Amino acid sequence: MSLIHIENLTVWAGQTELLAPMSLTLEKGQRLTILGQTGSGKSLLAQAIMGNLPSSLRTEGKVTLFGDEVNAKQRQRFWGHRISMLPQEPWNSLDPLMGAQPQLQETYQLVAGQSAGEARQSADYTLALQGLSDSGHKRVDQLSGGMAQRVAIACAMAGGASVLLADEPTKGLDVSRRDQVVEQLLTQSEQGTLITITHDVAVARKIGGHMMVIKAGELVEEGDAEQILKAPQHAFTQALIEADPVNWPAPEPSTQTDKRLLDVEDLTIGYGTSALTKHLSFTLDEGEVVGVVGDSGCGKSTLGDTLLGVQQPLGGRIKRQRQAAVQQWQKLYQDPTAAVSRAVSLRTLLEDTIKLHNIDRARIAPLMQQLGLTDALLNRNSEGVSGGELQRFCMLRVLLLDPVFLFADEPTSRLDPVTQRDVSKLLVDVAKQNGCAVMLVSHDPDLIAKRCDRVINLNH
Amino acid sequence: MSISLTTTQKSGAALLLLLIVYAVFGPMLQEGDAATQNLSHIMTAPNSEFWLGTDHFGRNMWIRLADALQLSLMMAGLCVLTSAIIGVSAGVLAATRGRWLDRGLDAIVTMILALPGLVLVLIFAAIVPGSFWMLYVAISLIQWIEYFRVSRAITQRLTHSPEVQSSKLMGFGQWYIFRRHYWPAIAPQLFTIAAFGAANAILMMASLGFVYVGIQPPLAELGLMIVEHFPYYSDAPWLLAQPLILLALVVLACQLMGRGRTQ
Amino acid sequence: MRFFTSSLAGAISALALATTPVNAEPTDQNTVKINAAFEFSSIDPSRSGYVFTRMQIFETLLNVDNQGNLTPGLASAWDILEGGHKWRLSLRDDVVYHNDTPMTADSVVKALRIATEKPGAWQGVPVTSIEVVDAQHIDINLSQPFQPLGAILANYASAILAPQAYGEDNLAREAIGTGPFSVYQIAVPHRLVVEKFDDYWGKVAEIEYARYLTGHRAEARVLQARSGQGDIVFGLDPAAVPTLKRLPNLEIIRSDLPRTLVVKVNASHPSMDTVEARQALSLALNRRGIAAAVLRAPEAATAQILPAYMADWHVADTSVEQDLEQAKALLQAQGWQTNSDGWLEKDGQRFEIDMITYADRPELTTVATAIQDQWRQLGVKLNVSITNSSAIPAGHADDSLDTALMARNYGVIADPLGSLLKDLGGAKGGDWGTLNWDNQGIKTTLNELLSESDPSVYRQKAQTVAQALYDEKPLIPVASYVQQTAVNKRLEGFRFDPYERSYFLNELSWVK
Amino acid sequence: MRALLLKRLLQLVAVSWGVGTLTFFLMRALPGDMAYRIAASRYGMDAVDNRAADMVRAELGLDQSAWSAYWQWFTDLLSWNLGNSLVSGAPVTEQIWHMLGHSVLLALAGILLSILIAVPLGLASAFKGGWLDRVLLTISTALRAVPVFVIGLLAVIMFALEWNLLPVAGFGTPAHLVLPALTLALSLAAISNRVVHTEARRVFGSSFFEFARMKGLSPSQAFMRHGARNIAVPVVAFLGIQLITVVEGVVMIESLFSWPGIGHGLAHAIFARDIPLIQGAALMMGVLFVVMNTLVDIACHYLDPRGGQLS
Repeated sequence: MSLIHIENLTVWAGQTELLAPMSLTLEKGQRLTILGQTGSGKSLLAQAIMGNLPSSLRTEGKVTLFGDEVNAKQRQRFWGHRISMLPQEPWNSLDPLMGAQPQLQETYQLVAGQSAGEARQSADYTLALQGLSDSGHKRVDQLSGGMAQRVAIACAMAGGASVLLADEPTKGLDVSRRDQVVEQLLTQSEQGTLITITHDVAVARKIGGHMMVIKAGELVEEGDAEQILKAPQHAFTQALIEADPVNWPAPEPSTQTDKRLLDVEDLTIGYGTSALTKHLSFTLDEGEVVGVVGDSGCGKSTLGDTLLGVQQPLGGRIKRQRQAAVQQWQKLYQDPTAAVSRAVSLRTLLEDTIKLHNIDRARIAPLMQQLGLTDALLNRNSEGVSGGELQRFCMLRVLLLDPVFLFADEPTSRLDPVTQRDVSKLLVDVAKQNGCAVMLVSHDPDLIAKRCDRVINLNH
Repeated sequence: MSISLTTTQKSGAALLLLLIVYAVFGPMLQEGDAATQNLSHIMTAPNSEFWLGTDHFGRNMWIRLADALQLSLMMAGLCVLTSAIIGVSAGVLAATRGRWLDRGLDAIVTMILALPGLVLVLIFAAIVPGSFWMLYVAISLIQWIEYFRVSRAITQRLTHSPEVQSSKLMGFGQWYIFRRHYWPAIAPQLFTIAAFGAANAILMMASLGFVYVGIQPPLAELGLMIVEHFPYYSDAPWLLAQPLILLALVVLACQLMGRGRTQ
Repeated sequence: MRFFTSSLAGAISALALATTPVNAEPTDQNTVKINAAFEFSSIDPSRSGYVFTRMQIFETLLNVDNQGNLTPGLASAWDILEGGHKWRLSLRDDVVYHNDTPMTADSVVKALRIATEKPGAWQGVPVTSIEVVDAQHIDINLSQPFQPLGAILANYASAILAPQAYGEDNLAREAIGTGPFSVYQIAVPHRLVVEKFDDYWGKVAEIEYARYLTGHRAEARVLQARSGQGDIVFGLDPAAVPTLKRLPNLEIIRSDLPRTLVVKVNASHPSMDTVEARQALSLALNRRGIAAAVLRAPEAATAQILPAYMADWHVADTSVEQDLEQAKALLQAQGWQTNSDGWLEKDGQRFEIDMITYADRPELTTVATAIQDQWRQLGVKLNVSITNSSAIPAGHADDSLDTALMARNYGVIADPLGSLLKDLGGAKGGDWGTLNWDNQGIKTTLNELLSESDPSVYRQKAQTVAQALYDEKPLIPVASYVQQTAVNKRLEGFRFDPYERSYFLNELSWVK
Repeated sequence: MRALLLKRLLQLVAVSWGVGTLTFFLMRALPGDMAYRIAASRYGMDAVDNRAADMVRAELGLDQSAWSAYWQWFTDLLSWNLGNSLVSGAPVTEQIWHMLGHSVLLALAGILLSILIAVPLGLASAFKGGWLDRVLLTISTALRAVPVFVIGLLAVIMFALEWNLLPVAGFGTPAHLVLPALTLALSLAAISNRVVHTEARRVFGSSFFEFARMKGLSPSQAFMRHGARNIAVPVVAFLGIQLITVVEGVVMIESLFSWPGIGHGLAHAIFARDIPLIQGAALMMGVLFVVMNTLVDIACHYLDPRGGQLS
């Protein structure tokens, strides 16, 4: 008897087909990885299997769980103790007002049917197993993303479900945390079956098993994960795999000028009285590309603000060795939509900049071409363009100001892998051409390795 | 900047427009004025001569209601305009011009909030009894706070936001930042506050009529009319119903306009 | 079985005993609920004493009957001696205060002496001393004869309280009076519950309790009458009377009061300083319309200050009719021209005047609104300002007042002479009377009346005054004030006092 | 916690002084001779005259300058003495306690009733949606579109006149409390049931609520364990704000129902120019404002400790 068997499952919104027919069968101990970009319909598939699609959507096809054909309503009875789903963002999926331990305990008690005492013991044991003994009383806002995800996995499994669906279980996690979560999922899946939905090739590679690649609601490739990742057949799969930073070509070394731009000595950064990072010393030459890595919350963004003079350092010295105008020290933001006014068109914003600094208009067209921006794009506002286009527009504005220093704070983390690769490359290339030093922040060490001359690690 | 309206907001706007048309052009459709009495024709039911009947002084209700509506709308418009200008300027300044200004304004706001609004209006109304302008000053004095708090909160949030930081790094000045960042963020909220503020101004004026400190005779005012007509509610129910329904409609129109996507 | 019945009977009688109200608690059944507009800010008789005399807690030495004649009260008789310089009062010997102490001559003198010190009725009375003669008699000595003293002794400000009632500052601290009801509970300024006083010297009350509740809003009082939550509701809004009359459980009692709706005029105002101008304003009034449409009592229209039943002060041949044409003609003769906006104008000045009135009496606002429109027909712009009643004496004092609409009670003191003296006799007139009306003859006549004892001469002089008031219009009467009272039919024996001194609660009984 | 209380105590002092001062000067700015107004309230509306006003003026020392009167008030305030009413002569504190008792009773009854109305209706409409939601939205919108006194009038017409169930106005028995409290409750619930509705919708649609269901809790378990408290946090904060602004509605309701509370008393005191009473009442309201705010903050903190330490 297969644990889960699906035949020609489709999802419709009115007359529009959102998800083309999908079929799959999983036995105990098997794993399935669904790979696809954001918005490709892979979460719809998970929700359709669970039976918790919004009422505005309609499904067709057959779902058989544990040998019984069950409709969406009937599947609700299986939630928790037969089939469970790990939602996308664990920090939104745990009760914001309740500690981790009670949320786990109640699952043992109310779903698995243990007595209060047993449930408490089970919860404590599980938390200890996950190395969270000291964090049981903490609320989700006091847990790190990785810890929250581990608590969520424990909750999802506490009811005894043998089928676990994990929807983007590593989204927004640092690489080290990501690997921990993947390990835990693999351990859990041994008793039953695991369906993982991800956009991250690295995660897919680690989990393996059977693999389905989905693009815009259509299945483009299916087979053994290892095989597909080694020899993708479909162009889309190939592009996805190539976009993984691991597979990027090695960087060309930048032309060193040996002209010092910045000296940083014994710098302490932070807010008020709490220091995030202490005793930081480094130098930066003109035109150099330096990567900045470190766990979340270690002060990567604060370093940027301090170097740019937006925030005062708590101690130490920053010496700008080159005299440059204020606007030549610039920054690129993680979320370009938050960094650009959406009130007016991009052209107006560009005109504002041109007028303020008397920029030669002749420079604009070539630069736009280089950045792959069309003139028509400028007629829209920031909400009317894609994240990649907007980040390139930000680069256009910044580059027009002849920057000598650019602090790029995870400029590509919100972009899909293909765009991430292109934009980060463009950024480094254009900066190098213009002799602008770049400090590139990322939580992905592979990306840093492929784009930067050297790395500053704030963890040490 | 274009504001796209929801269906609810559109129906509110349509209703408000209809009411404005009645307030402005209604009186032209009938002979006479709002003050002329006819003590021998009191409380006549609506008929072809008096479309909405006459009140307890024999005055033409069609014209009186239009006049009262005009007064309410004027009060609402003036209060919204004044309190929005003062509130937004003060809010943005408080958030951007240093701690002391912020604290000072905060103290004033706490003080005004600590006094129930209606009490403040009562005191002001007592300074110059029956004055439209005093009511206007008093209501605006209470209403600017809402604009102040919202614009201050938005501005405070934005001063440290990437978009403002980015504009500052590019060398743009305060006025530019207001124009491109603060104002576009405040404006949509403003619309909601203004719509509800207008409704509240109208309700407050009507409430003052109820405790006899509002507008004085023979000016028509909805709240006062409700109170005056109440004794006749079983003899001439339409007389009480007319200002009541009109008041409810105009407040409803404002509230519908203010209802955004979330509710 | 026998045991059973007897024990049952015992239980029933025990139950009956327990529920029999032996001066138990005020309940809906044993309490007369009274609603009126007046707050009482204090227990002191000089301040809100009228509430306490009306609720029959306090009493006065003399009373007034419906015709305005003095009758015995706590004093069984009074004699005017020494050509009016001495009033000797004989006190009843069977009066007991609510604290069970007897009313003595000393205690009465103390109460009167305290009363004379306070503002109100006693101001301007030429008292030299108040003395005890013997256990049953007291003397009030005057520096000159003062006819209205009897009326003043009947005023609430002269109420007799037990000596223990007063605090050190001579303000009453406790309401210990002599009336048929004593205080059960006081919640200043809204609520007063009284219980019957069994040792009352006169007619002991039948009802056990009565409750007085201030209802500020006329609408609320009407509603209380309608719903049976007020047994006796005073000061009904005339607008609501037709509706109330249709209700089966209510009786609406209409009473004439010596209270008149009057427009007080500043006779030195440049637009109103001639008799003709004031006559024109009077002629422009549609008194019958106001009486019928606003007051709901068509016969209340009047052009005289005092009612017909005060015959001495009422002249026979007067008209209440509106005559807009004649009014316009009178003003034209004064040089007033109608301008393009329809307003009267003279020397570039518009005929524009202010009118003060107050909201406490519901009729005043509506009558003012009606007058506003009627004078507008004449071309006179009237700005009505609804404010506090005190704006009238204040405006009188600093001459800032143009006109005021008020409801003046000429029976506060039973003989209108006292009121008229106050209203007409001052240097500028009176706070609630004329303002800057230059008629020295009238003042002299009024002062002569103080010591006039011949009824026919009194009448002749009174007529002169009434005629002058009618002719020269220093006060423009609009309508006499009609008191409408709603009385629930579960009560009988209700009687209205036109002088508003007492609610006669001790004469009420429950309809069986 | 200590820091919060200390801060609020400072605020309390500042608000007391500020509100008292503000009302004092506003009252002084009122036109007309105070003495007449006070005399009118003391001796009755028709009995006020020049002599009465003169005596009032002399007795109360109204001729002294505004500054010395203000100084008098201020030094008295330092010894917790709010002075005596100009009208009745009774101590202001006594009168305020009397009025406050009635107002608090009315406000609490109204708020409790509004919670009893708003919470079940808001939850039901969020859970069920459809016609129930539309009907409630319509009623709420209609109630919000009329001033509170109109709700009161309609309630009176229905309950007191047509059905003769409840007293029209007055105070003293529990029956008298019903209509004013109901009026207040309806005006409050018209808004708060929508807040409950919105917040419940937010929680029901949230990831954590969905996850609670996914991990196996039944709808009612999920609601009790994870719905109720999360809905309560913003609702309590909102009710706190409502509680503070309730005085507004109370002025109207007290006037309509002859309820001897602080709103009604204050309105009367303004007409009568009873400055010590106005100052005292306004001051008390300011104090209440700060105290209420503090209580609401503390309540919210215990419901939702995420904000960290109270400060």
